[in-house]
Amino acid sequence: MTVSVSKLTKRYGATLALDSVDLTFRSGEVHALLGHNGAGKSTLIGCLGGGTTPTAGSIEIDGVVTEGLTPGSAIKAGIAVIYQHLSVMDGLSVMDNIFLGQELHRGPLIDRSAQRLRASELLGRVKSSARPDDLVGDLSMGQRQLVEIAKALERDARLLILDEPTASLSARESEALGQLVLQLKTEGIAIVYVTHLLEEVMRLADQVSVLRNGRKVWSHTIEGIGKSDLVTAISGEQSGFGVPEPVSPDAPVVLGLSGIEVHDAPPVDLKVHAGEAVALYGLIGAGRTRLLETLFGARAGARGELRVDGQPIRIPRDPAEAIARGIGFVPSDRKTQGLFPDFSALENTVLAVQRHRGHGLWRSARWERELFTAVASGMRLNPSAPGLPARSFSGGNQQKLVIGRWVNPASSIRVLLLDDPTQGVDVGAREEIYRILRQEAHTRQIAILFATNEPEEVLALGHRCLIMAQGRILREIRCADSSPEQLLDIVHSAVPSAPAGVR
Amino acid sequence: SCSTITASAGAPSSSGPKTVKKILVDYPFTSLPIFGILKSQVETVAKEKNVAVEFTNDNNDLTQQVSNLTTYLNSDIDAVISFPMDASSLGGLAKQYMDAGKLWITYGGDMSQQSGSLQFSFRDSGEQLGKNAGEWAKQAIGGMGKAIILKDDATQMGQERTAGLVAGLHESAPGVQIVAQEQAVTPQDALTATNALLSQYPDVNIVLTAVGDAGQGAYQALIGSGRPADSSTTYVGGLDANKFALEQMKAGTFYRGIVTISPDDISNAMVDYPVSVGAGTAKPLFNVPVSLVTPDTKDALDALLRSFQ
Amino acid sequence: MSTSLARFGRLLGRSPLLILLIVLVIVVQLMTGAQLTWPNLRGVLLDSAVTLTIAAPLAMLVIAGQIDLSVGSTLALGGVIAGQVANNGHGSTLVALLAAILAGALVGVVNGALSTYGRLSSFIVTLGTLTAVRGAAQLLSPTPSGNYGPGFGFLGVGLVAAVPVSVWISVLLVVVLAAFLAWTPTGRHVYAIGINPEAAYLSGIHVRRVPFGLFVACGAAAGLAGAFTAARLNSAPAGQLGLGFELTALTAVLLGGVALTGGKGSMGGVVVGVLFLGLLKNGLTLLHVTTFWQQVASGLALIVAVAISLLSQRVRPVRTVDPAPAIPEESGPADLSPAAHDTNPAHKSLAMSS
Amino acid sequence: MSTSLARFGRLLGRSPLLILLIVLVIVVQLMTGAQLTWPNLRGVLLDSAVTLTIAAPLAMLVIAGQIDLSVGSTLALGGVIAGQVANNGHGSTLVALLAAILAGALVGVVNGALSTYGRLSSFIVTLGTLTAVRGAAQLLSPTPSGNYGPGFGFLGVGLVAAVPVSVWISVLLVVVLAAFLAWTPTGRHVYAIGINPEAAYLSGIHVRRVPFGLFVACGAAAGLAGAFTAARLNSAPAGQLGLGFELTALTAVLLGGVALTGGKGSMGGVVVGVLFLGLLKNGLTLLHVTTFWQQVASGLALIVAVAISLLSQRVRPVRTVDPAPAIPEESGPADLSPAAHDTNPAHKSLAMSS
Ligand SMILES: Nc1ncnc2c1ncn2[C@@H]1O[C@H](COP(=O)(O)OP(=O)(O)OP(=O)(O)O)[C@@H](O)[C@H]1O
Ligand SMILES: Nc1ncnc2c1ncn2[C@@H]1O[C@H](COP(=O)(O)OP(=O)(O)OP(=O)(O)O)[C@@H](O)[C@H]1O
Ligand SMILES: O[C@@H]1[C@H](O)[C@H](O)CO[C@H]1O
Ligand SMILES: [Mg+2]
Ligand SMILES: [Mg+2]
Repeated sequence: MTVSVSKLTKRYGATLALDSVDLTFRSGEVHALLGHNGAGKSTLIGCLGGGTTPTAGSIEIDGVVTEGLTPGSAIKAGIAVIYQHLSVMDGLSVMDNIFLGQELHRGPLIDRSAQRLRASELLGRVKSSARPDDLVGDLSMGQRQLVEIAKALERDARLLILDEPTASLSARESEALGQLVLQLKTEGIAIVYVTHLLEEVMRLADQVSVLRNGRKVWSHTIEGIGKSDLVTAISGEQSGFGVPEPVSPDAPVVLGLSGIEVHDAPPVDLKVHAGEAVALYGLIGAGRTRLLETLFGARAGARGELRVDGQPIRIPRDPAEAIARGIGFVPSDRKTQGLFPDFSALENTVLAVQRHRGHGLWRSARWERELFTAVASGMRLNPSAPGLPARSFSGGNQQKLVIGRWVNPASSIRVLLLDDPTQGVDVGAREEIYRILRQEAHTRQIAILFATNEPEEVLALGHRCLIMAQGRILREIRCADSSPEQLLDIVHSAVPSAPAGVR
Repeated sequence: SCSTITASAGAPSSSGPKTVKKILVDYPFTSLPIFGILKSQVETVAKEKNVAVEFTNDNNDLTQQVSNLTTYLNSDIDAVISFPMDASSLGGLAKQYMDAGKLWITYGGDMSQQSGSLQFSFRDSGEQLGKNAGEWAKQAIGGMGKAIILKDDATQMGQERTAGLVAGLHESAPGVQIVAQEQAVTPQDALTATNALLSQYPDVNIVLTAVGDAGQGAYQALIGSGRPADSSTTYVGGLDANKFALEQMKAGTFYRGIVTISPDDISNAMVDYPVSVGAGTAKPLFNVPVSLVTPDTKDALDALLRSFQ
Repeated sequence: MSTSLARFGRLLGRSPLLILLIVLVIVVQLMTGAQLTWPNLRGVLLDSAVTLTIAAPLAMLVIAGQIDLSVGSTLALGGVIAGQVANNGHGSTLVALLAAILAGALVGVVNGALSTYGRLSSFIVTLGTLTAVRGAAQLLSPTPSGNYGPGFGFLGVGLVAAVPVSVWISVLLVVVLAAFLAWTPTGRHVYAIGINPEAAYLSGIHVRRVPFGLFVACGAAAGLAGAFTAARLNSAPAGQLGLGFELTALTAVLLGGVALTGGKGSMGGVVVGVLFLGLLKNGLTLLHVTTFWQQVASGLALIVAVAISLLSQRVRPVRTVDPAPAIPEESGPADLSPAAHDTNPAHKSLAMSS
Repeated sequence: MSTSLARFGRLLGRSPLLILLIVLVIVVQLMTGAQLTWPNLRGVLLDSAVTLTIAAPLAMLVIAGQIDLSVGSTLALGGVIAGQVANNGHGSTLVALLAAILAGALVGVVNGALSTYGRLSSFIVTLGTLTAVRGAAQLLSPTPSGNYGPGFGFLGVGLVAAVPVSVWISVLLVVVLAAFLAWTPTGRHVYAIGINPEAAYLSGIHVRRVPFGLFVACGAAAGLAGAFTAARLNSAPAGQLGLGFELTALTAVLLGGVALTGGKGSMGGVVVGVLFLGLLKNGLTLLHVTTFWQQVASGLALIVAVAISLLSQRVRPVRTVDPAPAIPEESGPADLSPAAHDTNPAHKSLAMSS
């Protein structure tokens, strides 16, 4: 089928999220939709899914102009959307989720046996290890993503839209998803694929379109296109991620772990020097999140020796204690663990350091404003509006706010832990975030320990890279001597992979 | 610059006779069936004697009673008849009303400062009923038997009534054993409580309730437990009349005793008394006739039934 | 036999409140010898039938993320209207019943329209109708009707196979609703809407129509309960029927394991919750606990009951899809955060998570 | 001058309830000529002082995502204890006041400990203490104390600069709390915890200690309010003081624009909410609306009030501290979904979002 939008426009108050966009999506084609944070990708998708009502413009399905699309009618028309923020429901079973709103029933009653059969069929088709009666809440991000796709297939989608589907997936899971997308394409489904990962674009896309500030600025078939072209098209100027400053050989150890045991996982030893950034790179369930959370006091029940600036400290009992010891943490799930959506941008940034302000228990508007301005300009926050509720910022800029909570002039942290620091962040914002983190490490001589699933990120930020699997550090790599390809190889190589299931 | 709230300007109550054109009736238990009856009757009486009346909406809530009376303090009413949910809580207001040159008439109580009082002792009403039940026990079941008291501990009024019930019963029929006292004010509570207690004391003879509407629940519970409506060994009695109770009594069931004021009397009194107090022709205390109604007091029973239609 | 025993065992494992309930009954029975007598139980069941008739649909509403605080007043309205119809000669019992249900449903329509299509907080809306409807009921009958004929009275005290009709009806109602929740598409949508209304909406579910229907159902049920009560009391005092009943029903629902944040709960739990409240009150009476101590005791009992249910929830490990190390929720980051025992970020409203 | 006028204009723009309040007062005043007389206002203020004393800390608790339904009973306990101390010769007014506050704080400690550290639903916990504490108060004084003598009485009826002391104290309380919420880090943490407890926890905020403190504050304030009431009534009937007050206070809080899902609300709004309730009741009385119609009217007024506030919210742009483009509150998918005016999935509990 063919779906095309013409002159599509969506206005949110002063923001033009979409500015008369023309695009066409054809069956048997993977159409990559790129653009910086806030470019309008999700908004466009929202319109196609019927959840967002366009301010102007029209949507044509197989040549027929459809007015007032609603989620219901979109589904009936064969459009299935996998939204940026998953819409599977933790409390319900995989089966209930797949058939939600489209239940198979005999008479008034749900036909569970029929559903169970169909569900396992679909799960097989998307190569999911989940079972129909499992609770979605118990599945890993990757598995949930697959359930979403199974749900889409059940509605025999002819246009499948995925909004940053791999943002929260491990490399292995992303790889599998990519395979699935290609397979579905061959089955004649039209696919719209939103991502910030150029790797994926090169691997999957047939057609590439780029949005910038709500306008379509560039559209091209993949033939003869290179990453650099994409970067240029997206950010408007040529740019690369760059690499970190070398660490001075005599830099003291700032963060030291020896024999840190997290639950059943084997003991972990590692050192991070002043001004150094160390990457934790691995497979799903490698134990990176658990390790970081443990160091930050957010996960109970760990033993071992921990040193900050040479001082032995007990493993923090809670984040407050960790922060008092100079440890900061940027969690992997911005939406549920990082952001205060109803708080202004300013409050989101100053929250953790308000107390550090010297005099008295009172806040100072001036002090906070200056702090915010410093962060906003340092990170090129867009828009740089202190009073704007965080929820109104795009993903990338929200992430800047969360990082700014630790990386700011008033912060006194010595160790910065980050879990998936640029999840769902566009190339432009990424470049800025990497720059600011590198600069922070270098000038303030702090230690950075971060978990990631992206080779580019490892190299752009890290001096050293630790490969983890099942809670164990398998090997160490000097980033300077490494390449994205090598790192990808490691993922694909026969490292014993943890069960994909649990979360 | 410190002081305390004193009444807004107005003639002191002492100053001579005062014609009462507008009366405020402050009857706090707005959820009781009796309220609806008093309201409509007082309104009719008042119309006849062309006096204006108003009713507060206290919603069974002491705080609202106080704030409503405070609001009316500055209105054009000449007299208030107030039924204090908690007597001492209204003392200050009574004074303020009188300082404001208005008449304060206490309903069902006495206050240190008041222009007059529509009096009936809650304890006495309780005792009357208790006694009657005792008398009945003596001749119907040989002065021996089991009794349940459905009490009301939540209000002062209820506590006094309960005390009266118990005392009266003991005095007139020491042989009757009070097997349980349980809090129950609404018919539903009474039904639930009586039903439970009946399973422990299936042979209970007497149920006395501090609030009439509870008697109705007790009656229904006994019927529900299979007690024949005309059982000669059963006595249910309650304070305050109530259409349901009167009809059962009329029908010759074991609903045998009611101690209550007659709505007719009280309605008339609520209009006449303030007027005559204003005219200076009334006694400071008006004893509201609280009467015992039984199947034998046929006329009283019929009269009451009429006023409850 | 042994299997059914095993099933019962599993049931107990899942519902600690049921265990507490059984313990309660055993203790009271041993101390008084009265609780398990049929006349007493029948009384408790009669009361519980009314509570259940309201608690069951209310539970659905709460699962869908809504609430109805007006049920007590709606009960009064239903009772008053049923009573008046029953008193007017023409009013057959059935007509009276239908009138009560209809009146209740109308209140439900108002609550529902404002809370779903009107997008107002159902908490405030129904706080408003709680007051307004009570006033309306009292306006309708300033003095109570009563002494209905045997026909209507049968609703209250009539027995079918030794069990009161109202009990039969409420049980029937619960069974139907349970089946609806578990076995019909719309039933599943109730949960989906409660868990994540926006996602539900994006899945094409009628996120307004369904809750609206539940409001109507809840109102209608309250009306029905009103008819029961009037019939049983053989009178309908507008000011007193179901006074403060909203808290009783809500307490039963929450005790039954329904979360005020929505998306969680079952009819079975609600039944246990209702019985627990009924038998607790009954027990305290049978034990002759004095008025004020009764209040203290029932207040504490309520807290103990939820504490126990919650405790058991905590020690149950999170289900894992495969034999990977099942980490009890205890050790998740959430554990130390207040979001604890609750993986769904949506369910964050502490105040409301039961 | 003109600037202060302009500021007032903006204020109105932000609080439609305030407009409604002003309209209400003007109408009542024109029709009765009585509402704006000082003695009448003083009466309203005396009532409002008590409501406010409880509503203010309660609002903070709700902003933090918790709730306290026991305030009415705690008020009774505070009143009873203050009364008893005041009656014992030795009890100076100050001692009585402190005793009441302490008693209330103790209830708060129980509520808080169970709801935060114990991780029980504060809704149920305080539903429990609502009953238990009332019982305790009545046990403490089955018959009311009274006739306290001028010292203690001054608390109730004493005037300072022609304004009752209790009013002064409650105003002071509100000012302090408002400053606390807006201008101290801990104050902001209250919001943060309400918006996203897990994120708050991961930002090093004491997600248990802070709400715990609020519970204690709420209890203490209820105790204080109890002392006020007892002093004003010159009596402390345990069974009647503050009966059902939890709903009054909560209504004021919600009217004031505090969301039951937490994270949203301000002291200013709460003050308006309290005054609206007080002046509405007072107005209905002055207008001689008859008993039952008053209930109907006030119920409907409540609904209208929120409807209006919400309506305006839908059209009003989010205030931005600087001249950056103001993005109107939510549209997009949610604007068709019931989650409307609220993009945060955490805030999904429709029932609870006011
Ligand atoms: N509900 C909303 N209300 C107000 N503004 C919004 C809303 N949704 C999106 N916007 C604004 O519209 C613009 C486009 O947002 P959109 O989410 O489509 O960007 P995106 O390309 O998906 O970004 P990302 O890559 O970070 O997901 C942004 O400026 C965003 O702030
Ligand atoms: N709440 C939980 N319940 C059960 N198992 C869990 C839980 N959280 C983590 N695990 C398991 O603990 C191990 C470590 O998980 P963790 O998330 O730390 O790995 P990770 O390297 O961060 O993987 P990811 O790529 O998902 O971030 C994995 O086996 C994971 O399945
Ligand atoms: O009739 C009234 C009311 O019933 C009140 O409950 C007690 O006093 C009686 O005189
Ligand atoms: Mg997006
Ligand atoms: Mg991780």
